[in-house]
Amino acid sequence: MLNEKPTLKSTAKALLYLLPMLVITIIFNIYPILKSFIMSFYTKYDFFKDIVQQWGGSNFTFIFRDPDFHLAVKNTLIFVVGVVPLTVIISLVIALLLNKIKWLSGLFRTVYFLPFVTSTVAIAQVWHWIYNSDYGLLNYFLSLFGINPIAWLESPKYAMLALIIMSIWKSLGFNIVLFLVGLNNINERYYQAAEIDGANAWHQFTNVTLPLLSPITFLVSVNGVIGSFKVFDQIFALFNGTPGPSKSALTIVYYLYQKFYTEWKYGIAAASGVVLFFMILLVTLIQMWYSKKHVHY
Amino acid sequence: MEVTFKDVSLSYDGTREILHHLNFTIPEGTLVSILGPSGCGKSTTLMLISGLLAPTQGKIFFGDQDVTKQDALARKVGMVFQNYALYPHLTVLENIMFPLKMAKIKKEERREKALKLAKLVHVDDQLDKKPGALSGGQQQRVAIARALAKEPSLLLLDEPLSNLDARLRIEMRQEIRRIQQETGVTTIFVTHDQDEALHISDHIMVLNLGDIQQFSSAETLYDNPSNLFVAKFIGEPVINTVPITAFGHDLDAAVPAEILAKTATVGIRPEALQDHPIDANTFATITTKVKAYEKYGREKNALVDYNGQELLSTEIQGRLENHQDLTLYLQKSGLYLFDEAGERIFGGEQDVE
Amino acid sequence: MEVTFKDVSLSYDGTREILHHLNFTIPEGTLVSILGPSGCGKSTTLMLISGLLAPTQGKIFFGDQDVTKQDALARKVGMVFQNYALYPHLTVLENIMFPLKMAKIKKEERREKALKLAKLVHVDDQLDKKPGALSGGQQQRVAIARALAKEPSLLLLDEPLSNLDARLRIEMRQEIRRIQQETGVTTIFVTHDQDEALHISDHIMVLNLGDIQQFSSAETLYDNPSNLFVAKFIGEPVINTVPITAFGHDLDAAVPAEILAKTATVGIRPEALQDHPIDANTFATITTKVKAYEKYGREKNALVDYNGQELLSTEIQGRLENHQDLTLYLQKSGLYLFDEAGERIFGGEQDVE
Amino acid sequence: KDSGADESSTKSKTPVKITFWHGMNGPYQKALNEIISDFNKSQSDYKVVGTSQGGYTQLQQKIMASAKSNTLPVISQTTYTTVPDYTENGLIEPLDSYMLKGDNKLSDSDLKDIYSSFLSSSKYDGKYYSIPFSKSVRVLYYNQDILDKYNIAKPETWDDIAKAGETLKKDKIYAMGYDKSWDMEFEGLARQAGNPLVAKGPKANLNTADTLKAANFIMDMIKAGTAKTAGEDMYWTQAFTQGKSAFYAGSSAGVTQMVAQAPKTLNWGTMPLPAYNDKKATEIAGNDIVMFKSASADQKKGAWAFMKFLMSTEETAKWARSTGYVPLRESATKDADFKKYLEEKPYNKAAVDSLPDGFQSTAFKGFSEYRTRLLEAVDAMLTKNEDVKKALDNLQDQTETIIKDNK
Amino acid sequence: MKVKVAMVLRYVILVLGAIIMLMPFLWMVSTSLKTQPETVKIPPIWIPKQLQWANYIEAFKAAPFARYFVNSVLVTTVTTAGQLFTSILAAFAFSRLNFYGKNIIFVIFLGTMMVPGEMLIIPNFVTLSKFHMINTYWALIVPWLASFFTVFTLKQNFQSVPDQLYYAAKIDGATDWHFLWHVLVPISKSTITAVTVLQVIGSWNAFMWPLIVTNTENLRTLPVGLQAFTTDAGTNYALLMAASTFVILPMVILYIFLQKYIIAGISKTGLKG
Ligand SMILES: Nc1ncnc2c1ncn2[C@@H]1O[C@H](COP(=O)(O)OP(=O)(O)OP(=O)(O)O)[C@@H](O)[C@H]1O
Ligand SMILES: Nc1ncnc2c1ncn2[C@@H]1O[C@H](COP(=O)(O)OP(=O)(O)OP(=O)(O)O)[C@@H](O)[C@H]1O
Ligand SMILES: [Mg+2]
Ligand SMILES: [Mg+2]
Repeated sequence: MLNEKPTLKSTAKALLYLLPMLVITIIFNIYPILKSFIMSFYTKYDFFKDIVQQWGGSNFTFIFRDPDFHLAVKNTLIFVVGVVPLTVIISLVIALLLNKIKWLSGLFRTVYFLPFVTSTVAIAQVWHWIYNSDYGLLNYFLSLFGINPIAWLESPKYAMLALIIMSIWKSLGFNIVLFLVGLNNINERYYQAAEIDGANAWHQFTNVTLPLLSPITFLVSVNGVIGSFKVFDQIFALFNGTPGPSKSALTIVYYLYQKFYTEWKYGIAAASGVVLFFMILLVTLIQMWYSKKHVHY
Repeated sequence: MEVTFKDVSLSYDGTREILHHLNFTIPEGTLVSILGPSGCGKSTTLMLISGLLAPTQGKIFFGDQDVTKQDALARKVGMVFQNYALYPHLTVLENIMFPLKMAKIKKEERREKALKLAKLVHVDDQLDKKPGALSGGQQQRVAIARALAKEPSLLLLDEPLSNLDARLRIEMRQEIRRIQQETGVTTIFVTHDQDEALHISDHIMVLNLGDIQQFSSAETLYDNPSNLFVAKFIGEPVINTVPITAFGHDLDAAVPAEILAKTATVGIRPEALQDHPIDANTFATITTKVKAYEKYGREKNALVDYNGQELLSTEIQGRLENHQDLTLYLQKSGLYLFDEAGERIFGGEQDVE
Repeated sequence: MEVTFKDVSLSYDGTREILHHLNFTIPEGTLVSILGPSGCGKSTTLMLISGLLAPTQGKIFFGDQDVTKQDALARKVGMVFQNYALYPHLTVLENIMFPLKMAKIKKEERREKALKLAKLVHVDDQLDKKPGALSGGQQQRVAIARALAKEPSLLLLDEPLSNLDARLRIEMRQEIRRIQQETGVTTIFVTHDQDEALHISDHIMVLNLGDIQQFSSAETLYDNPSNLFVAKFIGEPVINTVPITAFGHDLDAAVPAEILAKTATVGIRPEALQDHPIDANTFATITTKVKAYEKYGREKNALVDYNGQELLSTEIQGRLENHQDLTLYLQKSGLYLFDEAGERIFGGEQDVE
Repeated sequence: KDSGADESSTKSKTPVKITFWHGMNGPYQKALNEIISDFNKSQSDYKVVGTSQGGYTQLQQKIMASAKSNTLPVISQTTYTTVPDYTENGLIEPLDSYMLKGDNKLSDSDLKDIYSSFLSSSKYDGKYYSIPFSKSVRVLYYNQDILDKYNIAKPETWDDIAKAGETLKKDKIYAMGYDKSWDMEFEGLARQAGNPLVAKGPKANLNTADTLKAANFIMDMIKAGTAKTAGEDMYWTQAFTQGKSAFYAGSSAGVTQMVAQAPKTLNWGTMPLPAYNDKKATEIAGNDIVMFKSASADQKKGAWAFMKFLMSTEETAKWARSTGYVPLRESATKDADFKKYLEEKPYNKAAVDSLPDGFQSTAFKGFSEYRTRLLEAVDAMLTKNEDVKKALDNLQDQTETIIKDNK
Repeated sequence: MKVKVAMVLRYVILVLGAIIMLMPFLWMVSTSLKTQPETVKIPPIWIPKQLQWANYIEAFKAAPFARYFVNSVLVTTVTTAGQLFTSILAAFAFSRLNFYGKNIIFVIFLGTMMVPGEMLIIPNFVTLSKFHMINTYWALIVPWLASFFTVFTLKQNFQSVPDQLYYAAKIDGATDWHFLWHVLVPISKSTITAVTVLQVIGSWNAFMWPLIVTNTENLRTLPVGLQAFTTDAGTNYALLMAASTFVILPMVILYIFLQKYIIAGISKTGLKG
């Protein structure tokens, strides 16, 4: 019912709907997450035999003192702030343009989606070439404006920027698809009404498209924030398995990865995972709170 | 703003034509109703005028200006949509203010004006609600307020009162009429309610199946329907239609023989069947048998049998018994003859426009 | 199915109550109209009956069974929504077939039944269209067909004819009435059109501001309005209302003094103002001055001034000139006295149910 | 379960299954499969099943996961530097009882024949834990065209290279090219100066005078513009094929790639790395094979038989021939087929010639972490222009901490 | 006139963007047709002197790609279908049902997105091995049968379907289950197609996981095959790109085929009020 309050019965029913998802998620996400939360308090520990000799918070004190972790947090934040807003804006703009054209629109949509399909190896290759300091495409363009060649991948100053540019580019196709779907779901009659009400294209965009697209924008930005906080693959690919020159692209997940898989410091890795989790959670909750006011369903 | 259609046709899908070669002029400053059965193309015609639809063929003029190629934005008309099309994310007040905002009117003024309109349509107690939390009629009224807000030079209303109760409906239609007359804005009003059309408009355009059946004043439409469709469509209760064959020789005296020869159908308005002779006006006399007698409110209707045809009279003075014989007097005004194609060939004033 | 409301209240947001302590019983097998001004809670009442809304307070019974806690699915009612709510992804035919599909009726049978219904509501030429490509009235008709398809034991119709033209409207309402009578399905019909209500229903429930004003037969409603609101709401043209103060001593002879003392408002139906005395029925005589005389169709109305009050009479026989004096004879039936609170204290038959 | 651990109880009729995980792909995998099938055909008691697990990264993760879930294979390829961590966690089996004792042990001549640097790096804490497998060394690539043009002789010492740098500098040609990091060459130089970066013990020597000197030698050239690292390109190969440097210190495994990429017109060759401090040294890179404790006795026995088979003269020569990795024992280099192969592919000769001077870094617990820090230090010097001493001081501290933490 | 200028501008921007977007793909195809030396030529060449079609044959032979292809199709299909199923159900519960703890459960699910996948590999491997699923198709499929991103996307979409339809369906005798499958899902066709495409691609390109949870060649999927070209000695880019091209080609075709559904959507109007 429209004004129904939750009851035990409705809850039982909802749980049935959630069940398949719940089972898988509990086994393959929540359980391991809880495990690693617990693991972050193991200070002496046989990882393979699951024998805990000592508990404590020293993993956390370690990372809070570790300058590398500080750097990782800082880099991660820079990355998130650099990537998310631009991704949302650019993919929205492209989706709008794609939505407005008729001729060749199918072709364009496919083209814009290609990077998302193309293999990561190929992408890393191309970006290496684009960023190459001697003969890279980017420096070539910049040279047209009289800018001296930049060692994008070798200079600690520019490495993060290079990473951000590539990441935005890579996630565009995905977000464009989501925005296209969102645009498609907006009823034509609102545009008709707005046109009658004297709204020009821009006003239609700000007064109809944006508010009615807000659920998708919310989705894209929450997903973008979470994804960006977890950035790892791109770094691994772009900097050939290093965290960038002078660790300039060392992010939290990279830090975690290093601690876990190369240094065998499970507790510390888990602790950094926990910190990351709470950072993302905080930001996401802020987004959700904001969305309560600004997302129209 | 004078609106002219020159040979306008429209098809949504390129195969089935919905409107066929419409030609008409709506004089500046008048209120014109479009009347017609469901699905005849009324909303479509409004969409063409507003510029939201482009004609498949033909030209549309606002005054002297050919606006066929202009879009809705450029045409600057006001419109109430049949489905309201309120912005779901804006409150009632914001919905009404929206056209004003687009016109870059100052916030203060906007609010003031919107509040006045909200009061006019009686939604001033719902200002902060979203459309989803309004009743059907309330939504419709908000839509009217929104259309009025921008003070357009051409106002299009697509069944704007269909969800309102009789009182409010009359009040609103008077309000619309008043505003229209005060401001002189050319108004086109789609309605399915002939009574409403009769009361509100300067002229009525009757549409059927994408063709204009008649475009004239309310009175002419009623008194001089140009064809059988209009005669049947206008008037409540509906006109009695009887095949000429049923009449035997009852009309021979009154109608010229050559006309009678072409006649296929006779239309008699229920009020043209009197139960007592009204001297000069009586045209013919027929003998019938009462089949039913009903009284609703202040209406008294008799359903009678005339040579196997059912006729309805609303002009019964006394109480009647079923099966009693009844002589009815056909009045001249209210009797029409139509030929095979449905065109009127007799009756009404002869000088129909 | 008999429907009973016991002390039902509803509030959407928990603060503003929309319906207040409704108590009524809709007898099995009848057709009841709910009539009331826009926003009074008609749709809300239907939603409560259907089970789409749960009452904030009170109980709802279907027959003897308390269904308050049952949801819409369990209650198995049929409903036409005010906004149609057609499935946008299904064609007209599929929309009509949907309830049948849910009832697991075989494909062949489904189709057959749906086709029959489509014909009934005249959308059989639109079967393969999606709702988006239908006119407003066509959508409404599809919604009616869909609601009829499942042959429910309780049928709820929320302004199902509001977008149809007069002809189709009458046809459809007769069709609904016929089906209702043939099948005996209890039907609740929301309409804003009193005429429609008067013609179609066994009983009419008049709602205002979430309260039942009167629940009785059409005739009683008209002849014996229980309060000023009903008197004003029912009847077209609207009843003349005059403060008692305007009458001077004109009523002293006819009305007992103790009633006159409590009277605040006098209601006189336009047809109760005759321009010639009709012997026994005449109640009082007043002298007025003609302000306007109009003729629309077969209506002839006079607007007269009586001690500074405007009165409308529809019972004028001859032609009138403006400003001429006119003596009007008040008929007993059609004159009501209301007290300060709007309750009727005199007039009508005294044995109002 | 597919892991070997469970299948110990198979009847004697069916051969014991020995699962073998590795990180070999493409042609390498093909070569390995041939050897495996040779082994399987050579006897009927055991059946080795080799599976590639993608790259080394995935292999590492997979071993970690299987160790955790008790589904380890019988043997696996791994870098010898992980051996301390594996032993610490009790995952791998010491090989002494098979290698040095029992009916299938390595003979003394075998032990002598296998290059000592391989054997010593297989030893940890006094026990053998792995056998060498896919090994490569650092060699010096030279561009004959440039040498001819500038009249430069093949370098005897690192100083010769530095000198060549002065000559080439004016034409913007580097004397030396390194891969992204020069840590391998650095370690080599440090050893030649008599000072392993981390000595057995383990003991960190990262900021001793000798180490500093070695680091400064490389960095000075880089700062002077006579040497360069590959940076974003990872390997200097590409730059070398374009004549950007006269020399390139790279992996012998890179020869295949160099052959594929170098234009036909380019005259180039390989030679062992030159001497420094009158000594020669070249760091050996590559992977070993370890045996997991979880396997059954039969499997372990079979696994050892296979390991021994891999190290046999014939097989190691074959392996080296078909992959470009270096052979594991000296006798293999005298194998006729192998000699023929070197004649056909002279570029591979330098690697073999370098083998006697090969060394491997000292493995210790926390080695991976140390290596990460080492690479970071090199990176800091290169990209942040960090002072050599400061970087190495810092590295010394970090390494000491690592050693301490892992005690 | 203004309209025309705007249109031209749109195309100009789109074409510029398209060039950038298209680059990796063109690079991939172009590299796949080069000789080895050409792949590392500096400055890079776009059009090889002689198109090395043989690269494709050679690449195809480098690994059992036919087998991999079958596995990829199988795993991707089952994973995507299963994931859609669980997600549609969950999204429905979140968007239309009232139940205790709705917000909390939602945030917890959302929380599962916040944990980096790198942390989950080992625990999940252990879990699967307890279920004896390692080295079976199950291992490739089961952990991916739930995706909160899909749930989230669908929920956002389901929520914007007007309540009126939900009520109408109930009146028409549709249970929640029927409403979901007969109304909500068809109406959300475009969104579902979109998430399907995104998931299919994600699943198709998965590399690390299939490698880690399978031990035998005949369970592996296409991206694993790409490993064959990366060795200690370096990478054979020409073959790698040739292989990459035929690995992604099915996805491109699928996308082209499905994109008309993504965009086609439903009839634009249809619900009044
Ligand atoms: N979802 C809702 N949330 C809050 N208030 C609502 C909601 N729906 C309706 N209302 C309010 O409840 C009152 C009654 O609404 P209802 O829809 O029942 O009116 P109605 O009698 O059907 O009117 P109409 O003839 O205009 O359709 C109105 O004031 C309306 O604003
Ligand atoms: N978008 C569309 N695509 C195809 N056909 C359409 C579309 N909109 C309307 N039609 C068809 O065009 C005809 C005229 O529709 P229109 O909406 O103009 O009717 P109307 O006169 O406004 O009717 P109503 O009084 O029922 O609203 C109808 O038969 C309808 O089915
Ligand atoms: Mg219409
Ligand atoms: Mg309503």
